[in-house]
Amino acid sequence: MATIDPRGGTEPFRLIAPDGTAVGDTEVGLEPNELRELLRWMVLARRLDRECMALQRQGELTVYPPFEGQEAAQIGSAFALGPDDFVFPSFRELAVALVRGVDPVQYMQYHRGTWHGGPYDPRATRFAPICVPTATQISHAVGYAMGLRLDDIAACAIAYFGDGSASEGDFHEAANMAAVFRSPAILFCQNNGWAISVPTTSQTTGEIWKRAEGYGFPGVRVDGNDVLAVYRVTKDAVDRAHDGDGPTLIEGLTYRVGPHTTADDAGRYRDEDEVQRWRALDPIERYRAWLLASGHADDAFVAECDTSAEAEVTRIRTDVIATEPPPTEWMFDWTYTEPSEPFLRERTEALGDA
Amino acid sequence: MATIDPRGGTEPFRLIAPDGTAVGDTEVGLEPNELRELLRWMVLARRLDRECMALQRQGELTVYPPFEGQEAAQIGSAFALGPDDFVFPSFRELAVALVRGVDPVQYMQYHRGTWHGGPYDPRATRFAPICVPTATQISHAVGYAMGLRLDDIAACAIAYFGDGSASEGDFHEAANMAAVFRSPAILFCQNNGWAISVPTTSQTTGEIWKRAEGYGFPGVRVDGNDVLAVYRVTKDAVDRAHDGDGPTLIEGLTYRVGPHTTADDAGRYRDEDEVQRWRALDPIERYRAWLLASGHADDAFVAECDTSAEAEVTRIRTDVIATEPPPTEWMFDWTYTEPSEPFLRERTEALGDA
Amino acid sequence: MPEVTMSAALNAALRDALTEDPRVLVYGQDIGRLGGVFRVTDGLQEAFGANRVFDTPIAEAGMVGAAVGLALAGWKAVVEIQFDGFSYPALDQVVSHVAKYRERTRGRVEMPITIRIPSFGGIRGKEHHGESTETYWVHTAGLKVVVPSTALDAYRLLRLAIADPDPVIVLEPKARYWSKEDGELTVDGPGIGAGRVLLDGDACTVVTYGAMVARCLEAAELLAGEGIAARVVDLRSLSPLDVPLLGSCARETGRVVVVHEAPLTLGMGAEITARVMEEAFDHLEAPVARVTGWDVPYPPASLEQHYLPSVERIAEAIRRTVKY
Amino acid sequence: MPEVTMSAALNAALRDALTEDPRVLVYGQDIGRLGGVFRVTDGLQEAFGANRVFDTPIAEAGMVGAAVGLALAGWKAVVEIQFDGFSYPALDQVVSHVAKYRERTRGRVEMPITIRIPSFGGIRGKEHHGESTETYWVHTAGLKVVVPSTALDAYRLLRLAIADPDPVIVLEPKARYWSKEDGELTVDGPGIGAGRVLLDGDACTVVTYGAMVARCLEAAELLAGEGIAARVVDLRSLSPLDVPLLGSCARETGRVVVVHEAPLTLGMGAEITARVMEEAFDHLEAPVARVTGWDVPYPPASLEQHYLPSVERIAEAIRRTVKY
Ligand SMILES: Cc1ncc(C[n+]2csc(CCOP(=O)(O)OP(=O)(O)O)c2C)c(N)n1
Ligand SMILES: Cc1ncc(C[n+]2csc(CCOP(=O)(O)OP(=O)(O)O)c2C)c(N)n1
Ligand SMILES: [Mg+2]
Ligand SMILES: [Mg+2]
Repeated sequence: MATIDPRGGTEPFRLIAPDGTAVGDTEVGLEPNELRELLRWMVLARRLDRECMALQRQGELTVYPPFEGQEAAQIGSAFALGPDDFVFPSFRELAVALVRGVDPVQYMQYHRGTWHGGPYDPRATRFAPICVPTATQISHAVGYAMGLRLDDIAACAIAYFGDGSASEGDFHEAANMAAVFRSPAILFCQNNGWAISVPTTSQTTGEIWKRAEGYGFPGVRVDGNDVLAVYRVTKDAVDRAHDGDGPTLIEGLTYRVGPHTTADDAGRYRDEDEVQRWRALDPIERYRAWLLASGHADDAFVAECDTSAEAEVTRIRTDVIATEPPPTEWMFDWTYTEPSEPFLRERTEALGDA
Repeated sequence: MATIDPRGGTEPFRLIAPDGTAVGDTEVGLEPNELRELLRWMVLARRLDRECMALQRQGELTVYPPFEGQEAAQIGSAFALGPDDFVFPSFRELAVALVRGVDPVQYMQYHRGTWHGGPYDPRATRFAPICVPTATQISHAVGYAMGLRLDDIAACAIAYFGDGSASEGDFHEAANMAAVFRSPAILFCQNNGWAISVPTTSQTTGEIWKRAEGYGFPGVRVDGNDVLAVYRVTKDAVDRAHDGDGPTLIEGLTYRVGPHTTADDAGRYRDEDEVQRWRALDPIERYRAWLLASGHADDAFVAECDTSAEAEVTRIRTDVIATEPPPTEWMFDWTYTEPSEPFLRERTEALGDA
Repeated sequence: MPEVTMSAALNAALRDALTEDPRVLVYGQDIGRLGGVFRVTDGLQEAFGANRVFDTPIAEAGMVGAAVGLALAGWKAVVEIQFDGFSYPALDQVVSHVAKYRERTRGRVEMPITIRIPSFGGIRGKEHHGESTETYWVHTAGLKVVVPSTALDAYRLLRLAIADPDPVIVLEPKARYWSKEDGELTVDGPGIGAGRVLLDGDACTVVTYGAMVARCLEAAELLAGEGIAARVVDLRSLSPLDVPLLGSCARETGRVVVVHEAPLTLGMGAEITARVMEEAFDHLEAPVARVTGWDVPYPPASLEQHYLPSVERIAEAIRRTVKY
Repeated sequence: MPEVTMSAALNAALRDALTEDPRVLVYGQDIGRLGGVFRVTDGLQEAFGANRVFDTPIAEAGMVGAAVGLALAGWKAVVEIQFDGFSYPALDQVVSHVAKYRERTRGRVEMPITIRIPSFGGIRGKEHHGESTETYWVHTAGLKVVVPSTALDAYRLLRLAIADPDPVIVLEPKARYWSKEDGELTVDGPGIGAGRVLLDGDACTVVTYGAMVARCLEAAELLAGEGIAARVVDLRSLSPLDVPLLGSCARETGRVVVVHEAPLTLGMGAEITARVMEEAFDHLEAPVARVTGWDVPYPPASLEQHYLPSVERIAEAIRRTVKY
């Protein structure tokens, strides 16, 4: 079967074709209820993503980076993680955060401008703060994985980053260190075709998954819009990591259907037909079709996914809107554990002034 | 034939075996006189390298990083360059500098502590200043190559760096940019087994030449102690670059027989037998044996190489020792093209004080 | 006289530089088809082609390193770093090479490189999108650093930066990109290093730059109503500093207030205070006051108004200084 | 009392920290088998094993980034950057993450990271081996920066740095690695942020740190012979600064000279001058004098004696300031 990825290149690992028919062994070790969960998460994620776009238009968020089209890449990989595995996201992994149990209202403080990207407890949810400087979170994941290995804990760290971020030196240093220290780290690249206005073809002339061999560990390219395939390759990488077999680089081919952020105008740099080609590869419709055909779910469940997502998102929306701006003193309360006298003088001056 | 590289891995491209017998097509397009030149350069380079070690012990140089053992990698690659090709060295490429016609006395000012690494005219010799921050010179080479392409000049830029330097993010960013802009750039990695005290095996678990595929351009591993093989692969890369076919990554397997620098004590971290194993792979003896056997040179020529090297090095030694410390004002004369009033005040104060 | 925004003025400066000097290149992230996230490069790729105006991979160190090689090949790169907070990965190439290359080669190789950095806060930006990086560059010998506060100055300073044989960092105040000014865009005027008195006054000199210039003028107006005549100086160039101007203003007014967004400690206010003391110690009637950002990471949008010097904070510092 | 070199004292500090706290890790380039290019980590890998003391690939950004992840996993990384000039590639990770992480997470995630940087000049080093990087770190909110000038202080400050829940940059004066001091190595004493008066005097206060401390003491001795009693203050901590001590010394002596190797512009001298003015304006009888490196790239070995503040330059500045 010729590649369905308009970008061409090596055919990615795939279990479910765009039309929902199985093209590989869909027995990935998930129970029917878990298979249904995957759909429920994707539906919730998309519903929430769209709500965030609306919230931004309504002035409730400062800027928002939508992930529509990438639900399978995020949900499939996050679902493959164990409770002790630690996620190091970039700034577009809200769907992963949901699966990890991060409170979306806390998470949204970043996009609301009421705090930076980590007001939730990163250790409790095993989800690091939102990371904006591209690729810098990858070495954090590798360091965490080095720590797990030193503690002899059978867990891993997974770093999410984009196709553009993979051009940064930080990607290289982290990948090479992960290999040298045989760290239980997974480097998950969501290749969504674009880095703001720059297409992946202008970002690199190679295939990102192939870089792994140069570092001496496995790389795999997967259809990022096939949630089952993403789950499967990520689960394999997690098992390798837990077994002490070191890092894996995963390139998930997917697409950013929306703008880079609400501040972006994608019309300036890409044609609508490209977007349409990808809408035809929609991860949710594809999986829903397979799930129904496979008999693991019925129309009632599908309908219930939508209604429960609606309810959940309405609650989140209300709570986000209710989030108050932080008190001024918070600007000073966490810079240092034990603030110095000169620092406290600034605090006093500022609060007097505020 | 099993690899002769104690480090193992992929067998490198080789034309002449350690014992001097041809194991490949030695017709690399060089005339007999050019074939003899290769030996002359290597002999001169080693003689000068050893003289520099002596000069440092005698207090005439501050620190010196010897390249003994790497003569073939440096001479073979430099000899393959055209007059318009530009070299971006690290700090160990004195042999390349010789071939490029850089005045060794000027070059040595860096090691004498009388100036930084670029008092010669980099443009005239097409040899950039000595570069110390590891891997930072690679993007300079890529930028220069981008410029050549914009000017539509059939020339290329070659960056020299070590196995350890290849771990820096700068290597990755430069290599990827070279590919994206299809720049006539050659990335020449002298894998000499060590980065100060860290063996290549602790620096990376992959093979450096294999990284090229991830970027989408050719990579080749060559026996860095086989001057003819190095010439051949570099010449091919130069031709590709001149023909507009983009970058090449070359990994030359060689060995740093001496310490990292005169300030280093290699005995603290490596066994003498490893050094001996490599001495048996000596690039000069190997090539001399082949050259004599091939009839392209006779004992008289071999003897003449030694005597002419002796004479040349004696001259260099005298001139290096004669190099005076620079006048104090030089500290201020090139920071800015048009110095500001506050800057000139500092200059006056300093010269008054000096 | 046409009215022009700072963003449009910068766009015109790039356009004119590209037109007048065939060796000028403009590159960065999203500066081609998109025209830059602030539209400063809007239409340039269309006008000059993808050879001279192009997007690069996301690799700040590589982008600046390439500029060094391009300089050796006789090209003048104008590099855009997308935001202040993303200039740090390029700092090594700037400090270790761009700033040192001319010295290293005893003047044989110049570095006519311009690095544009949309800078500072005040736009309710996300983390890493509101940083004041000037101290890192100003402390680095071998660089020049300019900060326009108006559209016409933005045009002139960027043209001067691109024409300069030495590397120049151009910090563009994002918060002022859409501010308008009347007048002809021209490169005529004083060179890099000259500040200017925007508002005369003898009670106190307020030294500032970038987006804070407008706030200082507001504060001065406010105080004029109270009978306090503040003199407002726009530095325009942070390196070199207009030390003679700082000296004369300090001697004439005897009182100085420095205002900037960067954190207090080792912000420009420290250097300006030291220069003022060196130039005018015997004339000083009050300690130089520093009204700056606090020594904390740049805060989230909801708090930035408490971080940035407000008109009231500036006015109060002037009052205190004048009363001292 | 045993005599110990600063290098040995630092080695002991690492050894004791590794012994007392099983979560401490020491890593960097060539710090394992080689024991570091200055032997500061000599024997540590042998003693504590390659799991806790190890070499990394040459990747400064990755090394510091890994320390962030290790902190999340409950480890305390002590990272060695081989030389000052090679700390720049790590600056992005330090500024964007190490310094901001605690704030970003509202105190939930601390960064007990120590970054050791053999620093400053005076050893006839090559280009990039004699840099004073303190300004870059001191201006960055969220970091602490210490600079020992003696062996005993080196031990104490490094122990305090490793024990500190916040990130600390330790700038080790290479030129003093082999200087000896008598006394017991102990962590007892004031915490990070406290400077000290090394030599009392009422004519003038000389504020300095690192390798310049010894030169300032020499200059003070010289001047004692001329009847000028200079007070010498070793800052020890550049962030936080001992502002109360600076204030009291300035008020008591009325005259201040600051000495450091870093270039003049926005070197520590600028901040110290500003603090002194804020704390003691009415007591100042002379402008604060700055005796520093020049605003040029660090020069080659043959010229460094003309770059570094000499005893004579320091003495002359004190004379001028006292005479003022
Ligand atoms: C070091 C750095 N440089 C530039 C940016 C600005 N920036 C934010 S997102 C982005 C594009 C990232 O593209 P990609 O990695 O593919 O992730 P995606 O946005 O597609 O999810 C850029 C350039 C940044 N955040 N960090
Ligand atoms: C950015 C940076 N970090 C550290 C150093 C210190 N250093 C100098 S040479 C060297 C080892 C380089 O090894 P390699 O790249 O293999 O080159 P070789 O010395 O073997 O020729 C190191 C770590 C440096 N020069 N630059
Ligand atoms: Mg992308
Ligand atoms: Mg090496």
